[in-house]
Amino acid sequence: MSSELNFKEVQSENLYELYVSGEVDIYTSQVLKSKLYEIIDANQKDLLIECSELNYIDSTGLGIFVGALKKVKQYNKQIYISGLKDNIKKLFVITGLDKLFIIKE
Amino acid sequence: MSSELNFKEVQSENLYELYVSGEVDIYTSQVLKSKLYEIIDANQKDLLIECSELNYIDSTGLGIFVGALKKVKQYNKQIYISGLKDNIKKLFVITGLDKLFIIKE
Amino acid sequence: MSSSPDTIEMSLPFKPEYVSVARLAASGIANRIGFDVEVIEDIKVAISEVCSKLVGLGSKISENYTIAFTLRKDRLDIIFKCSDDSLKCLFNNSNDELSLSIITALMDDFELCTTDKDYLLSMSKTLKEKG
Amino acid sequence: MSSSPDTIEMSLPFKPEYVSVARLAASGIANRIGFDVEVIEDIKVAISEVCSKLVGLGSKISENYTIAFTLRKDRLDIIFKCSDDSLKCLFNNSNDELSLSIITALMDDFELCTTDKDYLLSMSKTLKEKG
Ligand SMILES: Nc1ncnc2c1ncn2[C@@H]1O[C@H](COP(=O)(O)OP(=O)(O)O)[C@@H](O)[C@H]1O
Ligand SMILES: Nc1ncnc2c1ncn2[C@@H]1O[C@H](COP(=O)(O)OP(=O)(O)O)[C@@H](O)[C@H]1O
Repeated sequence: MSSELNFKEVQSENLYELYVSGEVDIYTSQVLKSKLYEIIDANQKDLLIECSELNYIDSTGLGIFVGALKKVKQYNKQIYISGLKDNIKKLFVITGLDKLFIIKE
Repeated sequence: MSSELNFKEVQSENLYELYVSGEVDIYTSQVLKSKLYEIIDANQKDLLIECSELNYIDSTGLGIFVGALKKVKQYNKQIYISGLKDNIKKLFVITGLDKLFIIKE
Repeated sequence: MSSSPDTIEMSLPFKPEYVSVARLAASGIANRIGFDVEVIEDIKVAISEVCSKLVGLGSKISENYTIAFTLRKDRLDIIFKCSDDSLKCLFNNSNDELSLSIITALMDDFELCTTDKDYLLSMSKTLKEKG
Repeated sequence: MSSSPDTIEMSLPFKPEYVSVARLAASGIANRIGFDVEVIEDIKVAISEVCSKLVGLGSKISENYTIAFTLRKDRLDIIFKCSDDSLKCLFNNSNDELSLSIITALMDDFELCTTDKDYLLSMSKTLKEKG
């Protein structure tokens, strides 16, 4: 079966970069949640979620980003989000989550 | 509305080339039929139907190709078909139409 | 012959793996009305929000829920139906804040809490002329 | 809870513009079972052949026809249903030669002419292990 959600990971000293591609919905969201939580607990670094190949997300995925943010804050770290497509950026604005995360162009 | 079927036309002295892109099904087939019949009657030349950007066709479209072939034969001309994707070429083989048309790679 | 608008219905199991099937069908339907790509994405998200909620709750009575699309000249009406009346008034929880803000922002009309109708909820999107 | 296979139903108007919607839904469903891209294309063509035939004939009784997909572990079963029994035994015309050769070549099982069932026709595709 074709995989709907894929990851690529790049680590540097102070930043963990997660490249997310595909679709995050209720079916694929648990994989995203496990991936994010594992990364955060194992590395305790600032996290960049790179989304230029993320084609779809809805509240299920946004909720997981919020959960991840709470986790990162426990370690006094930040989540940066980059490369959001217009339709997805709109969802961050609608929900006010653009003020919780550090959104980069 | 996004257009499901598009054409590009290139004429030379002895050959009329029609580039077909998109999907041919029962909804878009009448446009294909008019286009082919007009070209054949107006030009009375050999016809090349270039299909490398044709993503979908079914019996509705194949029937129109056959109708066009009959028309071309009235003028003692030929239809060449090129660039067929594997899935579409399979349909020509299944139906035996690969023997009626001159199929080029 | 009939002048009543076209309707397309789709019934889906209460399972996460089929929400993407609803999105695919919705994109084909919205394309037929003439919505542009951006609006089609919005409609897909709004429909997914409802499907996800239904799938999350599940049903002890029904195997499937139904999405009914009514295609009007300049509007797509979408209603969700299910024989399980316990699913009426779907979004009544404080955890639904994200979904509710998304649906209300993306759709033009919606009735998210109905208890006296033969459907669970309704939403509409209107086709606007390009400025 | 139930061990019966999942089913997805879709009802569509007898109009050419919605055959592509059936194809989109079918591709999402076939993807869920795990068919590869090539087989998904074959399933889309087979379904379109039936939809096109139904649309060409039309119905004086029914606004819509229904495609029912049953998703088994290693097989997709597709049946077409309609309250208009005059549509039974759809492919009985010499003009149907192209459609018939395509459906029989692309699908693994099919029952294209049934008069005593509660559906118009059935077809199946089985998932094969990659060699
Ligand atoms: N608009 C919002 N602003 C901030 N937090 C929100 C908003 N909407 C929902 N949340 C929170 O998002 C979180 C969703 O996280 P979730 O994916 O369930 O992970 P966890 O299971 O670890 O809580 C919930 O804690 C919820 O309260
Ligand atoms: N396997 C086949 N081999 C050759 N011709 C076929 C085959 N199947 C169908 N046809 C013919 O294809 C033609 C379909 O053409 P059509 O699109 O209806 O154009 P027209 O309306 O001008 O006949 C019909 O004449 C039909 O008899």
